[in-house]
Amino acid sequence: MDATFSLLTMTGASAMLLLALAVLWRHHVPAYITAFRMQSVALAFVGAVVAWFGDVSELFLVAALILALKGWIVPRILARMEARRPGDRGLHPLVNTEMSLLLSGGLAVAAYEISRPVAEVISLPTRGGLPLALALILVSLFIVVSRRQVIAQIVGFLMLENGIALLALLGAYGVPLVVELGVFLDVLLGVLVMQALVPGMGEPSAG
Amino acid sequence: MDSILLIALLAPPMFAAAVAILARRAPVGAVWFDAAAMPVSAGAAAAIALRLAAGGAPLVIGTAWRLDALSALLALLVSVVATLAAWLGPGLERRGGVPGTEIRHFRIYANLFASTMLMAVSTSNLGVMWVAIEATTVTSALLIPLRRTKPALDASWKYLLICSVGIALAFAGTVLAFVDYATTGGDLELALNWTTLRTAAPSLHPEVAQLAFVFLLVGFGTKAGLAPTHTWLPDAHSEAPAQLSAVMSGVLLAVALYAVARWKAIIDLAIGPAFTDTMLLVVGMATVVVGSVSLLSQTYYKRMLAYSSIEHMGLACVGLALGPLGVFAALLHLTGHALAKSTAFLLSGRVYARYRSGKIGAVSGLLDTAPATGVLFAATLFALAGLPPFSLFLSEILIVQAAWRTAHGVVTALVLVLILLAFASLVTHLQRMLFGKAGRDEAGRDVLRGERASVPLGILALPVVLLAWIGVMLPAPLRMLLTYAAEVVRP
Amino acid sequence: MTTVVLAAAELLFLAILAPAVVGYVRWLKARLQSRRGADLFQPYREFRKTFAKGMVIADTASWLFHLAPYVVVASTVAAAVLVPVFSASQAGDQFGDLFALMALLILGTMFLALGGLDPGTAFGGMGSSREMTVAALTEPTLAIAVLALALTAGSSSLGVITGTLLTTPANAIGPGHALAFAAFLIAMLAETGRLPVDNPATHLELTMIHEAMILEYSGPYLALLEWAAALKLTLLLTLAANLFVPWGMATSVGAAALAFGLVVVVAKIAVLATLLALLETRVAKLRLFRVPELLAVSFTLALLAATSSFFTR
Amino acid sequence: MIGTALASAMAAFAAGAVFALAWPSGAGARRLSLASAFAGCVAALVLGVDMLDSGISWTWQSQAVLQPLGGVSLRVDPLGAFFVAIVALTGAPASLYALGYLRELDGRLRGRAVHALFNVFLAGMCLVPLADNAATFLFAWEVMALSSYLLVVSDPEQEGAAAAGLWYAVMTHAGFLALLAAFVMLAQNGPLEFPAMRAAAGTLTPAAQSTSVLLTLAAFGSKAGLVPLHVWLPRAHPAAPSHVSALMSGAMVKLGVYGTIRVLFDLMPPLSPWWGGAVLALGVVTALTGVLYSVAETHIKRVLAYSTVENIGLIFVGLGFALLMRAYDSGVLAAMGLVVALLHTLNHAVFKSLLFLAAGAVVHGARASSLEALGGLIKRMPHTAALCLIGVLALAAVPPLNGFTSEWLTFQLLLAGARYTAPSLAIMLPLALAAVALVAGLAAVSAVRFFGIAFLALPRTDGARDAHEAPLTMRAAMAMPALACVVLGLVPTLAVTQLTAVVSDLGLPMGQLDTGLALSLPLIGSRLWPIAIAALMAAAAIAAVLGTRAARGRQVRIDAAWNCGRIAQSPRSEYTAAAFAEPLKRVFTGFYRPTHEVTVEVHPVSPYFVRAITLRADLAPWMEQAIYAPVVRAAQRLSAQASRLHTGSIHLYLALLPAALLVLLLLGRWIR
Repeated sequence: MDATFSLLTMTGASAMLLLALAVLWRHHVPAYITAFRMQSVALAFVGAVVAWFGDVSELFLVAALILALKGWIVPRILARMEARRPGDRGLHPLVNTEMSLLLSGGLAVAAYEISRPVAEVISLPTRGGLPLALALILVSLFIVVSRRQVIAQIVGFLMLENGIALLALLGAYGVPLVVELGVFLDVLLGVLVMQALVPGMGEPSAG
Repeated sequence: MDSILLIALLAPPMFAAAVAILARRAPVGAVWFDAAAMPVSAGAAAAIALRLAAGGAPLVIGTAWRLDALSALLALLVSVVATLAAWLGPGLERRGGVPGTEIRHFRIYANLFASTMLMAVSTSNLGVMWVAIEATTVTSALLIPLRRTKPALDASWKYLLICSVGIALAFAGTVLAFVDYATTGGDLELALNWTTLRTAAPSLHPEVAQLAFVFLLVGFGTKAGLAPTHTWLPDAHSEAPAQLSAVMSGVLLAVALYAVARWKAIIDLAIGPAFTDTMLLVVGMATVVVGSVSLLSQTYYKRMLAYSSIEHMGLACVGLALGPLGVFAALLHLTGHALAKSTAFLLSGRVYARYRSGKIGAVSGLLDTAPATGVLFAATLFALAGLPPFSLFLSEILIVQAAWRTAHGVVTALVLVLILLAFASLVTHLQRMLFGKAGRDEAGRDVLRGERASVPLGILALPVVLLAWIGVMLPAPLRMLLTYAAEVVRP
Repeated sequence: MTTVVLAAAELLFLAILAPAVVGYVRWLKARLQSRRGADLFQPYREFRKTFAKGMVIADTASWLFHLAPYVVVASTVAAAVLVPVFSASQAGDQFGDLFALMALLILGTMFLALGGLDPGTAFGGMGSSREMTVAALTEPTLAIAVLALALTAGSSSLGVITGTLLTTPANAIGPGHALAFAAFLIAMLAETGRLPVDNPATHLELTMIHEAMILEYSGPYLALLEWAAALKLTLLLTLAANLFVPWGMATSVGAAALAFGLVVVVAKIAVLATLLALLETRVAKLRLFRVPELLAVSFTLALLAATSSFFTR
Repeated sequence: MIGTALASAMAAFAAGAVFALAWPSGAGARRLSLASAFAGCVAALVLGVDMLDSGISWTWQSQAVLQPLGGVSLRVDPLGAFFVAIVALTGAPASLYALGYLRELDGRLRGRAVHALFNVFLAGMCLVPLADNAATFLFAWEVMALSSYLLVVSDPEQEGAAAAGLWYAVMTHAGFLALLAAFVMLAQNGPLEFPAMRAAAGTLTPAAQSTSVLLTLAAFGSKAGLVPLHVWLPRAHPAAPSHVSALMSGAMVKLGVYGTIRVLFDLMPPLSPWWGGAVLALGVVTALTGVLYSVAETHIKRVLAYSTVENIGLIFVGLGFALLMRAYDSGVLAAMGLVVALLHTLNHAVFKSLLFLAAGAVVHGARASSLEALGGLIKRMPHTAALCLIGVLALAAVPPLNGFTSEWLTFQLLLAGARYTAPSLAIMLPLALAAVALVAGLAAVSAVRFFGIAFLALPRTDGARDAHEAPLTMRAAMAMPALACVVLGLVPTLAVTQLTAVVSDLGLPMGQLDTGLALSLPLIGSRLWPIAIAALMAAAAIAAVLGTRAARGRQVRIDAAWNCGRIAQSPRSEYTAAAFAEPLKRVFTGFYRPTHEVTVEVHPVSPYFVRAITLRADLAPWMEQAIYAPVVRAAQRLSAQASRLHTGSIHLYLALLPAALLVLLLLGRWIR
């Protein structure tokens, strides 16, 4: 029972990490948005698995919320924003693709090293996925820093939120509901405000 | 009784925001309501503070809200400074000239901003505290580009993105701490409550607690403007309207430092103060260095005030790391800084209204054209430079004494040199603005001369007098409140 | 009571002797330059003449011009009181000591300089500027010379110094004493405005320092100033004689001892005056900016004297 | 009695400040605020004198004010009372002087601010010597510094005022921070109370002790004006109004001396002899620098400011000597050194405030502040000239005035020291004696130059030509310190007996002292009887006057001065201040480093017709260029470097976040 549970969570977490690497690999913003959408779906799946196996009932609600909010509403907003900013498409990132991928590999190893003490402490079956969650956090940090397109930065920030949510899910079967709802509210508000600010900014500075 | 006080504290800004949203056609009505509502919350905060200063037990309402001495102090600061900003916000001046929509926008977001800060300091659940602090970023990010200028939008975008990413790291820290707590088998539902975490702290695992604190320090440090994550602060505070930068510089940074102090209280119980003190000392000193060193070459006075905030936050952060006396000094420093910096920014708004330019070089002969504003501005800058009779003089001496008492010789010497550097820069810029002939403003028109005694000036004189009163007398209730708050952080 | 009478007698003696000393120096210089020269008493006749003449006061002068001569005379007389002449009665010690004497001389010089500045002529200004510079540079030399003496004698009072030298002549043997004497003499030349530093006998604006300041004075004021300068020269000569070669001064109040003391001091002053005249015929005036070198020589001599007294202690 | 005197003094100052700001009519505000300042000073004088006579020390504590630092605690002891008396002695004439001096500021806001700040300044200065714990001391110290800074920058027309104010503010604050560090180190882990520091001073480690002594010297040296830290003094004094610069030079600078005595003699155990030698050497260097610049300066108040630096040097010679002797535990000599230093502090406070008030009257009357633009004022301002003459003679340390007595005692001090101590040390004292003698000589030159060029001969500008005599209140204000100069000069024992009480209270007994009119301290071989010398001089002068009056034959003729036969006597032929100092500039070129720029303006037609030759001679302020310019440049470069960090690129800003995270994680790992 626990074996399949940890196997499923592992596959979900690694899928999310791979999707983050996809952002590093591709250059076009629409690709980023689809990568984010699929990552959110994977997160919802992991949520559901934890809810099912860890028999934590309210996690089903959380998984549904993730699916609705991050899987559908936010990507739609991002797509609409992207349509209005054709100029960003061709922008090259600060760090070329090979370097980015190598670096993200390094970050994954660093994440593993950092999370080692945490993993030893946790007795839950899902502790295997913790290094992956931390790796996702560090990689999405790198995405925000290195991407030049504004929307790519937003996607990076959202992936960072997904990484932390994953950490919470794997670490302790999710934070208390009221905090989870608060986080969703903030993410939604954040995206709305970013969406309001972005058109006024014009071309991102070359710096 | 407690819940009434809590409602009186939190409700007014929310009502004011709601009224502002509804009063589409009568923005001035919303302004007057806001001006009337905010003092209620300030009064409530004062009542709570007085009760706790007299040694009363912390206000506990349900499991979500808990106000002890530390949060009462911060709530008092937030509500007083927010009231100041409300009274001196756009829409109240006689000559008008500010478009209706701008007034409404300001009132909506400023009040939301104030209520999120009040929630952050009064909740007992550290997760909700994180949510409230993230909400402060979002609400204030919309206020910075009130005038839709390109640099303002750019500054706001940087502020939003950097702070959001920073705060996300803080959330990662919170989750790590939660995970650490979960492993001890405690009740998950109340997991993130400050009190439960404190009682469970000794059983937390050291490495995980240290890892969590690093994430928390970097995360909330970004919001508190601690180096090296301070880069958003000068742009955001100099582009934002004066009233907003007053509240942001005065109390938002303090609320972020409050969050760090909350977590420090827990982590110290888990692994002893040595680790967190070293971390805070390193980050604090870096911040003081960045703040005071870059003060000298500033050419815009609002950026100068922003860098001065960075320096004072660094000093407060260093204070937190210097044992019980240091924490008391840090909290006194935050109180003094909140009053002095918010008044300085509000006055810089008046200077901008008269000289139409943010450059220090463009403003000359301020004592000549606007004596009252000039004198008050000089007083606040002297307070920020750490001169008596203002309270920052006391707290700086206490920080130096605490540093020496905890055998940090190098820190003492460095702090003294940096305070001197900051003093020299502030006086240089202040003199350039106060003296000399009253030149022309940016558009070449002669600067308006003379100034009648008006209500805003009276309001602005209040915090200066309060600062001097605290600096000299340090009234007993405030002193007891500070002592109890210091005990919360460092028992 | 007798000390007061003695002090008054000594003062009167110096006052009367002063013009004679100047007259003798002038007469001797003339002879050395194979001129006949006026006799010893010529200065007395000059004083009687100038005292009786009318005065021409510059229109730009103020009340200070009138005050200056009196202060110069007063300070020189007060300095003279301090100097033991023919009796080791230590009468002057109760008033002050060598440092007080130096300060009184400086007071006189200051008022002389102010008197020179008052009429506003170029000569007055130049004279007072140079006089003050020289006076300032001689101060340290005099101070160290006094120190050298005071270290061996135990106090800087003149009477005590002469007294200890009289009682223990052994002090005079060491190198310190001679070096201090030489330093004191050089400093005295500068102080009284004698030749290598300043030429007393000329009114050529380039070389006169002391004369430039009293250029505007005439009649009784000029007489007073000339007399004060003479008194200053005499008191410094007596000082040099009695501090360094005190033997022969009357140690008791008997008439014979006093008379003998009188004769001995006159002889000593005559010897010193002869030395002075010989020096003045041999030496030409130094450029003003070379004077500090001369004073540096005397300063080092005095310093060696002072330090040598440490090693003997 | 002392308590009421202190309370009334503080009440008077507070009332003065309130009147200055609140009183409706401008002139009324001026009169009332300055009158209450005067009353405050009188009360402070009563406090000082009463304490010195009765000897009962009086203390007062209150935790209501400055509580976190240990509350306010005052203690009136002989040393503190003496310095309060000095503040009062210079404050009273200054406030009386200001009545006439600031009449034109009546209606203006600036006038009220100046009077209010004047009262606050006096109150601050009166509190500093009475403070008995670090909190009160630092608070009063900073109130004094802030109010004097605001007074320095209060006159916008003064062109150098803002720059002078900046130098002053930054150096004073640097001194304050050094003082804070010194107090914190002295308190070690105990409370910031002087009695506790006094008790714990013995347990200081040698390193801590020498650092705290160094910090104390830096703090009080910058306030007093010891050489490397004196640069603010010649800038601040000319910028401040004259009655303020009189107070600054007369009293505020002395509180630097007070601080040094309080910490080094009262709080600390005897230090190693090395410190005494260092302070003595510093005093000598300061005296020489001060006097050399005061001879060469042309601005009337800067001459006096540099002469303050000189006199502070002489005071620190006395202090250094006392420290040296205390280290060799020859108590009587140390006590004598302290008495001489305190006596010179008193003398300098009196004659320097007189000179600054006179300088103010000259600037006020002749509307010119450079010596080159004055001249002939003695005819237009006879009373001011006479009073200034007294001050100038006291400055030059000549009998029968008070400057001479402390000068004479300093000579005796060094003489006695050379005789009674080990030969190795005794080599230094003759050199010090020679330097002090040179300083005395040069002070005489500076005095003659200051008085001669400003007051005598012909007026050089129209302002000097129709200068008007100072109003009566200003002359009365100047008469008070002038009288004090004469009285202290004639009867110095009046002050010396009080000072021995002060010194014995500091634990350096001097044995009993004959209280005759003559000055003869123990271990000094010789005696000085100033009143007798004055009597002798008076007798001689009267005899001379009678002699000339009897002998004068024909009448006195007033005619043109002899000027090589030229007819019209013009001021251009007079000696100027720069010319007067020219010989000394030649002699001390190494120190002055004069710069001469000669520009020849040639007629456009041909280079051989010269239209004008201008020479600009100036003194290179090499000390500031060597020490201060590099520091300022370094700060500016550092600051420019730091603000370059703000490239504005969001990527750099964002990259700092993970960088901070990794650095702190590594630091965390390293700590474990």
